[in-house]
Amino acid sequence: MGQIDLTVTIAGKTLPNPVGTASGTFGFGEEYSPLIDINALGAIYTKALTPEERPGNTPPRLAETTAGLINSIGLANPGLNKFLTEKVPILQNITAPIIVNVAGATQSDYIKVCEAMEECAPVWGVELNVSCPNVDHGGMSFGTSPPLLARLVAAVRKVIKKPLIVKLSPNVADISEPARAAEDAGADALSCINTLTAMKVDIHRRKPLIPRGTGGLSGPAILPIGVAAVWRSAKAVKIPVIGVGGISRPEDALEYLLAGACAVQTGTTLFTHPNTPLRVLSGIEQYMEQQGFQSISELHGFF
Amino acid sequence: MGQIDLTVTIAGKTLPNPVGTASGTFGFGEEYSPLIDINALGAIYTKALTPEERPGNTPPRLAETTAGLINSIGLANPGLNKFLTEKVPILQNITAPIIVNVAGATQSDYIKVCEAMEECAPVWGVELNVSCPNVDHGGMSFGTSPPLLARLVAAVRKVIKKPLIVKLSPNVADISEPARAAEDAGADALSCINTLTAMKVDIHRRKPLIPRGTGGLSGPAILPIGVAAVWRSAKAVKIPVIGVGGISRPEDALEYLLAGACAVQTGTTLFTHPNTPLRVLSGIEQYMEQQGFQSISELHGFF
Amino acid sequence: MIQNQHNSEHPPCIQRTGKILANRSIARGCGEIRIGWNGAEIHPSPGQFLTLAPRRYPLPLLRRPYAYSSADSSGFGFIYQIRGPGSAELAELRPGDETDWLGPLGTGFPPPEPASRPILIAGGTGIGPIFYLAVALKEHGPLVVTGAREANLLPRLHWPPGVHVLPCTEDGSAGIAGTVMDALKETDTSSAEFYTCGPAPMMEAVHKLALEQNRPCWVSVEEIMACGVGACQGCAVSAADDTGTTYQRACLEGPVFNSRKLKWDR
Amino acid sequence: MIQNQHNSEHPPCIQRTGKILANRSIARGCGEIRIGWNGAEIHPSPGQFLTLAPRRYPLPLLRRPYAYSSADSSGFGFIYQIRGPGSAELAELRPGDETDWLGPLGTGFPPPEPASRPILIAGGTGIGPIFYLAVALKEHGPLVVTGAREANLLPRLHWPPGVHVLPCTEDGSAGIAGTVMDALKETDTSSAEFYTCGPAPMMEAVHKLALEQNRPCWVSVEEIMACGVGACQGCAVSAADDTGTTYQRACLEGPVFNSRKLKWDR
Ligand SMILES: Cc1cc2nc3c(=O)[nH]c(=O)nc-3n(C[C@H](O)[C@H](O)[C@H](O)COP(=O)(O)OP(=O)(O)OC[C@H]3O[C@@H](n4cnc5c(N)ncnc54)[C@H](O)[C@@H]3O)c2cc1C
Ligand SMILES: Cc1cc2nc3c(=O)[nH]c(=O)nc-3n(C[C@H](O)[C@H](O)[C@H](O)COP(=O)(O)OP(=O)(O)OC[C@H]3O[C@@H](n4cnc5c(N)ncnc54)[C@H](O)[C@@H]3O)c2cc1C
Ligand SMILES: Cc1cc2nc3c(=O)[nH]c(=O)nc-3n(C[C@H](O)[C@H](O)[C@H](O)COP(=O)(O)O)c2cc1C
Ligand SMILES: Cc1cc2nc3c(=O)[nH]c(=O)nc-3n(C[C@H](O)[C@H](O)[C@H](O)COP(=O)(O)O)c2cc1C
Ligand code: FES
Ligand code: FES
Repeated sequence: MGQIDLTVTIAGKTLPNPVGTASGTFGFGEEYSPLIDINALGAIYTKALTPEERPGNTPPRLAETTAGLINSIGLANPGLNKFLTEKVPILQNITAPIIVNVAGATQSDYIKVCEAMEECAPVWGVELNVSCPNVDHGGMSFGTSPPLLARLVAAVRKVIKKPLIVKLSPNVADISEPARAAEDAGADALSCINTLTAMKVDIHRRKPLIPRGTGGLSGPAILPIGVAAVWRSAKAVKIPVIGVGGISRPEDALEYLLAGACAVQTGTTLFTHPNTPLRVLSGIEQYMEQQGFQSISELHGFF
Repeated sequence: MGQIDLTVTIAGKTLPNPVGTASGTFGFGEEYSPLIDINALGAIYTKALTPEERPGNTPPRLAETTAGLINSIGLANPGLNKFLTEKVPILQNITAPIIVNVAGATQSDYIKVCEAMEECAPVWGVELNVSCPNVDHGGMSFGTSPPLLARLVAAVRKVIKKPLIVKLSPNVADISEPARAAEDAGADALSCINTLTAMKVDIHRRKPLIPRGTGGLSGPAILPIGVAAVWRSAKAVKIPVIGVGGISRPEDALEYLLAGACAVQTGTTLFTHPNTPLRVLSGIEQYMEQQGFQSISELHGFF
Repeated sequence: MIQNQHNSEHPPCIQRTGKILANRSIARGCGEIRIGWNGAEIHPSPGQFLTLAPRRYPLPLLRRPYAYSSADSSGFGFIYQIRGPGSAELAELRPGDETDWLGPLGTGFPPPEPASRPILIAGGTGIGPIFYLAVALKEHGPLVVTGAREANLLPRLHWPPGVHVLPCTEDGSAGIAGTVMDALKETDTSSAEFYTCGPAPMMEAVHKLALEQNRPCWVSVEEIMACGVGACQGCAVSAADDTGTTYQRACLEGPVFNSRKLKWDR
Repeated sequence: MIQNQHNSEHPPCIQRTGKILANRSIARGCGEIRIGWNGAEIHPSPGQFLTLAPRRYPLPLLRRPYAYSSADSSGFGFIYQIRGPGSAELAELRPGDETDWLGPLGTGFPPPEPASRPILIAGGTGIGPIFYLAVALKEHGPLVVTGAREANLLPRLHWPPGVHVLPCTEDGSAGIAGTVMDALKETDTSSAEFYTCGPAPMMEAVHKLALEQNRPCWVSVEEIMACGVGACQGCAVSAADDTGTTYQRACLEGPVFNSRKLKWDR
């Protein structure tokens, strides 16, 4: 195993391995520490962070579907101040790279949080969440309009030198357009995909299970949608693309990597099997060994 | 049971009940006749029809995913001439309403087929397929650009008086935009959704399972995406909306109806359980009876 | 004895594979499962819960939460009602089968105040944690009021000496005829400390009674959960809070809450 | 006797629930299932197939196609290899369990031309339809060549008198050492009518041999299927056609094709 190079480079900085935990599914890092060796992760993408504290949406916030999960958390987070005072001391003890998922209602929200992250030592980089379908002001309009997105990314780029990842929405006709817009505006990497707009109806109460009506769909059901989005994005840009959506097995992650992803994130499945990211990682290593690959980057470019 | 009115009215014409079979999954009607009473169906939506015969895409054309199916049939169809000479004689013996799914590369393709359908007695109405993700010239660009869609629908409207249904693509940021564009241009109804762009990779051969790379995802995995699309479309327009995507049980169809659909189509599931549409229909009837509904239209408007 | 988990550090949870020791029906559509520690003994308090991985993941997708109904050196147990795909799998489990459990999770019931009499009220699936609590509090001479629609829906359980049980059935086919609230009307609750788990309307009625009587009341809520460990914010319940909307996580701050700290009018 | 389904009307297919009569292992990772008619006897020809509904729909999602390996008044059978989720379910079936089958589907093998000798070549899962065909053609004294990597992968079957069987193993652990093509080299094929089912490279090799010898050759192809009844166009196979790209449906025009009508160079 020692032969294989699992590191991933983004904007000149390295991640120790390609498997991270998806934003919103792993809190700010500590909640899962009794259950998995979090320092063995390739990266921890935090829950979205906004300037102000947000309580989140009216419950219930979750609904199960066939092989999928609808969530409507609504960017519930402690806000920038509490993050700095309460979360950062915990993050300092984690050696896995911390990537902070940043959200906001306005461009200045994003800038405020990114400025703070640039100064915050334990933060490896940021992931701009321009694709949350679960709040009225969660950045989704940035994610679905390439010109708006370009303006936002360019503005944020000015205040941050750390790796800047832009997380794209699958709720578009052609994902290569926002992908190119983000690259041109200075993003260091992309991640695809956020959740898909979805609804479940309680046919007995005759109301949506989630008070807002729609929420975001994640889980194994969306894997093939995410793989297609990564393939199209990776073909459209030169910067690295991170694959996320529906990964529950090493084979799923390998689909993303072969389709052009430089790294992956696991989300929903770790609720059920907390060890998922590390099981996926060792499966990737095993595949690479059996097939004679020396480094992750060799997995791309077959189609 | 006699009390319940199951008919659905579109542009002044009625369908005997709200459950039809989705385009492309039921051929031109006759293939399933040994297995189910096709005249008990609310409607049969045919495979896409184009002016010229199309052989379809290079095989393999199918790939299974978790609770989903990717297809890349590519509008394989006999073309207008063979349809008129070979299929129409069979359709004449079917009493269930026949709705012809129309596709094309250009506006004049759509017009050519629609003109012929207007003259073709056994055809109840047409469904414009502006949302096929599986061919380069399959109308998907119409479906994802509201102005193009409006122009197409207005042009087709001029040549057809029969009910004109426009089938929308879920591969958009906000489905209410094409929904409104189609309504304003004269569509009599909408159907949502067509398949989602998706990919499955063969990690051993290191190639997509489907030669084109991406195909269209259908099946239970997409149910909550379809329900959300119908809810949003139905809120945006006054014309009836037909729900399709992932229906395998009466409960699924009821989710669509409660979310605002006037009728539904079942596709992928009938491959596995040919009796699905009739089982779904009797489940809807039973629910309506138990809950005291007299007609399908009473199911809307709760949220 | 039980420890007060409120405002204290949580013992870390663990995830293990356990062997089913027993699975018996205790009422119509309701069973009790006992699972061996298999070398990983922990000490959950009453009101805490575990989650079980679905055997046929991803159908259903999420782990299912169940409150402990017992835990001793031989293993632990919980009581389940058959509702959907997750619980249907439970009914199939046979002694020797293995299951993937994760626990202990959440914050359990606090011990009663001195000189108060614990009154425990259970409805439906709430019986599991209430049974475990009654056993833990048996020296306090708790009163347990359990309700069901009819006799064969009332779980058959072996209550220890010291616990006074008042079964109620709505159709009068066993115990007191009426709801648990009818039974409580006949009871002296002036020194009560209320503990309740069951359907929300029942818990709300107990909460209101406690308000009237100015007595403490602890409720254990049921909310759909994804992570179970406080990471996803999915299990939020609305807190009583004049200053704006705030939420508590049922899986971490709960499932047991001081009833006065929750918003009941949603 | 078998009927020539080519260019003839198809008998309509039916969908029924059948009870498993037997399920036995016939080689490593390979079993044979027999199912009762339960009042719905049909008469499939060799090469035709049925589809089975997955028991845990929607995982997997689609019905699974299997070629008949037998059909008589007591029921019908097929041979399956364990590959993925669908076939894993088959291995669990016990006598008395029920299964949802749909058949007969597709176009089977035509009868041999007069004065030709049927030579049947099977590899892997192709053994089922070839066995059924051999039984149907036993008066013609068919030669059956079956290949596998090693002895315990060769299905154990009761061939009827009149059928000459030539087993081959690549490692020489049983029968002729080598592939089916090695065995065919030692055989007089000058009056052969070839019938083959198995891995595509094997069938292509048989097709080429038939071309060389100028003898007829029938192949049964395997393509992933959704509807199985000709409605979805999902099971297309490329046809040999100079005038452009055309396709045939494996489930309706096939799975058995004249090998000269298929495109082999994709
Ligand atoms: C802290 C806690 C303790 C519980 N203790 C018990 C107990 O001791 N005994 C008992 O019988 N039941 C208990 N429940 C409820 C139990 O978790 C559900 O009955 C079970 O999840 C239903 O799953 P299902 O697949 O059988 O049914 P489904 O048809 O999936 O669901 C039936 C109901 O259970 C709810 N539910 C589904 N999934 C979850 C989930 N992941 N988390 C929470 N609720 C869910 C649904 O919202 C629905 O109302 C508890 C729930 C919680 C939150
Ligand atoms: C006409 C026909 C006759 C067949 N006869 C036999 C037989 O007699 N004995 C036998 O063992 N196998 C036979 N097969 C193959 C059998 O259908 C597959 O092995 C089975 O579908 C695999 O399903 P799985 O879930 O076990 O494996 P998977 O892991 O799902 O698939 C394994 C392989 O089977 C293919 N496959 C999966 N689903 C289908 C499907 N719906 N239709 C066709 N292929 C599929 C996949 O492409 C893959 O290559 C036949 C196939 C066809 C088309
Ligand atoms: C409960 C939950 C909360 C989420 N919160 C966020 C978030 O705050 N920011 C974000 O960018 N994505 C968020 N996501 C999306 C995930 O990061 C991920 O993109 C998506 O779930 C698909 O991956 P999966 O199928 O592996 O879960 C959330 C997902 C879930 C299930
Ligand atoms: C094999 C296959 C072929 C299809 N062909 C067409 C088509 O020709 N025209 C069209 O509008 N939709 C086509 N569709 C989409 C379906 O009509 C339907 O919109 C989609 O499958 C979602 O419904 P389902 O999940 O019930 O299958 C096809 C779907 C499948 C699976
Ligand atoms: S279930 Fe995830 S925070 Fe409670
Ligand atoms: S599988 Fe549908 S046409 Fe053959």
